[in-house]
Amino acid sequence: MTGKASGPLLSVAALLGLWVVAAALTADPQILPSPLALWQPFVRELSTGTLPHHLGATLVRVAWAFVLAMLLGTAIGLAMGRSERVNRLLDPWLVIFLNLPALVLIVLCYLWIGLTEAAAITAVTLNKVPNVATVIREGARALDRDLDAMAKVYRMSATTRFLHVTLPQLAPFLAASARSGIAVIWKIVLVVEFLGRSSGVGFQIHMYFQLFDVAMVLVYALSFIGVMLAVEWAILQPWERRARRWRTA
Amino acid sequence: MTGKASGPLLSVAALLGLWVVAAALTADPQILPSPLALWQPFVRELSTGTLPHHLGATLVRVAWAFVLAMLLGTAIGLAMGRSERVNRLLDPWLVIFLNLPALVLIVLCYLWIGLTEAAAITAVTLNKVPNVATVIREGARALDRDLDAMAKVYRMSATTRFLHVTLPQLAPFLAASARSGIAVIWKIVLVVEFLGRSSGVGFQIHMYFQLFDVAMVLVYALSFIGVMLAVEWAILQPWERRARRWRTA
Amino acid sequence: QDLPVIRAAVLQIGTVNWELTAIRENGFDTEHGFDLEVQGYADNAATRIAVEGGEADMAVADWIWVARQRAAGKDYVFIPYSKAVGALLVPEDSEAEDLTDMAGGKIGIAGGPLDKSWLILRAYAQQEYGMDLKAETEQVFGAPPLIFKSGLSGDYAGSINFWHFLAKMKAGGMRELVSVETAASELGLDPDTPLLGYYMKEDFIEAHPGIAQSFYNASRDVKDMLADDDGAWEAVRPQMNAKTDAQFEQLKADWLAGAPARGPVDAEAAGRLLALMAELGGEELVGEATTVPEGLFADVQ
Amino acid sequence: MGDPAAVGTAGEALADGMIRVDILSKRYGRVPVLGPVHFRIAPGETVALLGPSGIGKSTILRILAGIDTDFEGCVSRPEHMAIVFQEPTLLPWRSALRNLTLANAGLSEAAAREALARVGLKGRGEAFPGQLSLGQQRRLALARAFAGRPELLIMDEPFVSLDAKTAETMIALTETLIAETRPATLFVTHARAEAERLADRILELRGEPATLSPHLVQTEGYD
Amino acid sequence: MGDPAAVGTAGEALADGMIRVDILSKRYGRVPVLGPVHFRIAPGETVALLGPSGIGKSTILRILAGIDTDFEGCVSRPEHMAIVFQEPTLLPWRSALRNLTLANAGLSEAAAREALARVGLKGRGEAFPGQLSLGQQRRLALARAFAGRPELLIMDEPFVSLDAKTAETMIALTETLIAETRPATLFVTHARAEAERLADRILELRGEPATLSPHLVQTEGYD
Ligand SMILES: Nc1ncnc2c1ncn2[C@@H]1O[C@H](COP(=O)(O)OP(=O)(O)OP(=O)(O)O)[C@@H](O)[C@H]1O
Ligand SMILES: Nc1ncnc2c1ncn2[C@@H]1O[C@H](COP(=O)(O)OP(=O)(O)OP(=O)(O)O)[C@@H](O)[C@H]1O
Ligand SMILES: [Mg+2]
Ligand SMILES: [Mg+2]
Repeated sequence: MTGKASGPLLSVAALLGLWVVAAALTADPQILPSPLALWQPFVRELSTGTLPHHLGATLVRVAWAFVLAMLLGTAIGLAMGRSERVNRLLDPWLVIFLNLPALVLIVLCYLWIGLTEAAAITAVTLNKVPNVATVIREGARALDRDLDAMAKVYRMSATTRFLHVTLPQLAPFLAASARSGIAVIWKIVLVVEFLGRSSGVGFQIHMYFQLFDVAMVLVYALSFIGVMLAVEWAILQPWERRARRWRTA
Repeated sequence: MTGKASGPLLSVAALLGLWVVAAALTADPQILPSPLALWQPFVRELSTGTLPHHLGATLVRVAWAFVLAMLLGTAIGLAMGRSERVNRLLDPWLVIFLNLPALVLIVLCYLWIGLTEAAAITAVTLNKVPNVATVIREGARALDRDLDAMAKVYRMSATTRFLHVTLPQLAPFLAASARSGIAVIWKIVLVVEFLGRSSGVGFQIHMYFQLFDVAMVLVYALSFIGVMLAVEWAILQPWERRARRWRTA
Repeated sequence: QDLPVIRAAVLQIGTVNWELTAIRENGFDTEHGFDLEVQGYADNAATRIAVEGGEADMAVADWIWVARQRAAGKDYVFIPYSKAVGALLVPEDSEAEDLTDMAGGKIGIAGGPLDKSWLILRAYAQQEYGMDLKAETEQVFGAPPLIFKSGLSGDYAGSINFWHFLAKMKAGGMRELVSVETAASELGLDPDTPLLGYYMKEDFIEAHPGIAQSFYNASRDVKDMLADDDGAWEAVRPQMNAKTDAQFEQLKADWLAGAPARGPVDAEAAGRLLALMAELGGEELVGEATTVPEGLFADVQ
Repeated sequence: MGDPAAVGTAGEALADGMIRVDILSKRYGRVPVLGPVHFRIAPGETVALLGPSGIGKSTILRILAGIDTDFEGCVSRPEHMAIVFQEPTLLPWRSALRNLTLANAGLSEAAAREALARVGLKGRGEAFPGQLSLGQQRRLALARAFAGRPELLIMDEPFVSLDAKTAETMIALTETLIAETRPATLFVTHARAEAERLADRILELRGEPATLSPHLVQTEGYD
Repeated sequence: MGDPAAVGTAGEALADGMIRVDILSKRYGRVPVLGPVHFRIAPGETVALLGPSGIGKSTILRILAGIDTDFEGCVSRPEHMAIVFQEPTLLPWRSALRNLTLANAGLSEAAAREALARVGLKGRGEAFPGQLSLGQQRRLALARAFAGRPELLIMDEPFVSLDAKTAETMIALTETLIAETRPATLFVTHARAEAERLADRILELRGEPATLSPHLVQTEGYD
């Protein structure tokens, strides 16, 4: 166990080392402060409660948008992947919404719904749904037809079919879109926050960027990344290991 | 053929119809102009050559970043998916780079490399590589071991194995990451352009957005989407149909 | 008694916030019969969406932008705030003496090709030296902080930025080659025309008669207080993000220098500026506002 | 034309419990694989289907099971079926035990373990299909089909990949099942001995497109 | 301990062309599946491997082929092998023809068509594996193994899922191939008749963990 756990820690350490070297070479703390220089501002932001406040706001938005986008995107992707007719109808919409700039969607949502939390989450969700749908559609197209036939003949219920026949086949696609999904969502949340919210990591990052305070930008960015690493190690990877057990057994 | 082709056209028409209705309901051309109101500015931008100039600049950036990100991302994803050791080493890097805000990477690239084309393309590529790698890694993990064994026993060359054993299995994952990839790249290119380039669709969109000129923002956004629809219909979908022929035969 | 509330959407770190905070902290708002609520945003665009979306009653913009919106049908009204404008700065060791020395070099510009300072400088170069500044230099447009940073590192022959970044660049040793104020006077424009101001929707003003004047009074009170009393700046200082005393002094001086004279905007002088802008920036900049739209400037005394 | 086993048809035909297969023709693309194929299976009857490799046996089974609906003709069958495909077709991500209980909704875990033991997989309930030998997977597929007490049992070469002794056990098991629950059974085999032992009747496919070779079609009597 | 067929070992052992299998033990997880299994195959010799389902036959073939290297013992084998897996294991996204030419680098298209014809798949060269019946897929897998003229031929139940006539053709084809190119051959079967007809020698696996049943191990003579 310890041998396995040391891998990630080592590689995080290596990354930190690289950063220290890069910072030393850059020799301009305004452009790239060394990791050590971030500790004090980090502790300060933490103790004043500013960082938890903004991080919390962002996490709530990310969580909402993630759940909504995964549900909607999976449903749409499955429908498109399984039925050529649905696909032909929705495909152009998918391409259009996929390539609609985040800015446009965000501004329209804010103007229609108002500068509210709901508008922010809607904007992010709308931005992300086509991404999820695209990935899941490919997964749905690759579903095994023999297993489908088996499920049909044995009259499995819709739930059983979904949980035990479809879902395990979609697992790699779900994992891929969940992981790259959270990343994209969080990037859009950043934009959403600086365009119309008064809280959140994106708001802080943009503000400190305007002030050209790279250290603070990094403090906020890395706090979120820290949370994501925790989610990855505590939730996603154990789940994936479980879901993948049959492959390696 | 005509019956099949009419599906997408119909659905684009439906989307246009929806837009007309929404515009009529909004009744404020500054918030949501009707599609008709875009025609004149579009023609004007086209004839002065402004739109082709900026669209061209953006497309070049998107193309470069796309090719680089797909190549690098596929290589990294494959390596991580096939070797648990490589995965353990690189996984934290992947999570970190996946969740590093685009803004941070872009600003750092601009500051280090300068406000140049190379910096812009590097920034976009770095933003996108972890996304591709995440998706391809899942694909690599799902590779069929029996086919691998077969390829080994029959001493297939590395190229043959890659082209005829690995690639077809990765195809859904490649299609997913290519499609959602272009979309993400173009969204990041927009940010890159408004932060530090003097040309490109993103530059124009941001400028018109500052002027609150939604019509022009839409003209530029939709021009790019038009190009993407063309790419989708002329290149991606025919290729996909070919690659998927064995499934439906 | 319920006072009318003005919800102001401003850049969290904007210089306008210094004034608004001072208004609230010194109770100038209630004194003049309204309650001020400040919403901080991270980007200018956000403040505009807030007003348009009805989440705020007031934001900050230059009046040319407001004129454009008004001409396009929005009922925005402008209340003057500052006449601070930009300048073109050159690196400390630059040997440039006037704009002609920029020829063949790079100019870093925050705010894009329609930036007003850039346009005025172009007109000035044309009139003064017969020089096409746009054709004879290479322009690098970038986000203000990036222009600030690369300008300081000496990447450009000249830099044009927003005034508070300029103040920091000056504090960092850069030298002012030509100020937009000078250029504007040379072009026959009135340098006292305040470019920057608050804007509100007309129906908001109608719903609360006299609110524009009340707000303007409060704004003037703060300006007078800060001009007279150095000590009052200490309360503002934490917001100013000045890293050094030099930066603090420069920001303070530039802010005070930007305070316009009390009174309404001279519509005629504004008309001349707008005409020049329309000529230089074209429809892209001014939209349908080729002349100052009726009722653009609030009649504040 | 093709009325592929509409529920109405099925209900009607099943008044007498008779399974009717009336295929007029079946093509893949433009290649006709099956010509007219008509037969009946009475409840409790066991029918073997013989024919050379590639003639269309699996195609007929798929049509009967309702998996393939793209043919000309019509088919009536009971609701409650079980099938043994030519390949095991298990859920590789679920344990042997779950493969049984998921496919047979009412099956208790104890009954599933019992079913595993009967096909010689005692104690392997927690194994994933990938951890079983191919012969073990095939036996698991048999157990899955037998566990549900179906009205119609369809089997595609159920006893290959098994050594003589195991095959004998499986055949005996099949006989027991058929004797106990009396499903209508249609199975494909290449071993005539197997067919003669288990089946009441043998159908043989011949020709191109394939039809039932005339001298063996004894179904007219049921019409 | 486990020195799984290092190239050095392989080269050395092959000085005399002899194929040596010396398995000490093989476990899956903690379950031992194979005990000591030692045998030799001389060039040109054909050996059949028999044993009940699930005993470990496929496991031995996989170890011999170098697919499974996670065992204790050592194995030496020639470079140039061909294998027929228990399941067809074709590339579903490549045509039948490409499946032959991709696995056999030197094979011309004409030769591949010829090979298809010999296993009764004439004219089906453009079909994807999914468009073939299982028996046809198995024959394609046989054609793939035969086309390369290997030094070592490994076959896992090559003739199941085929009707008697087709099976006979395939067995005859195998005999021809063995006579022509004289590969060392190891094959698994459940049909003793098949084993006796093709093989020079029969090995039988028994027990748990499985070992070669003593009276049939005639390999000592080769040592
Ligand atoms: N990955 C695995 N994990 C655990 N046990 C396994 C695994 N693979 C195979 N086994 C077990 O090893 C034993 C031997 O398997 P093998 O496939 O070699 O059998 P076999 O002799 O080829 O049987 P058959 O004739 O049914 O194909 C079986 O009992 C099987 O359940
Ligand atoms: N999807 C398809 N497209 C084209 N031809 C097909 C397709 N599926 C099957 N065939 C052809 O139809 C014929 C009948 O196939 P089927 O699987 O029913 O044969 P079978 O009698 O079960 O043979 P086997 O004993 O080998 O399993 C074969 O010649 C096969 O090549
Ligand atoms: Mg068949
Ligand atoms: Mg086996």
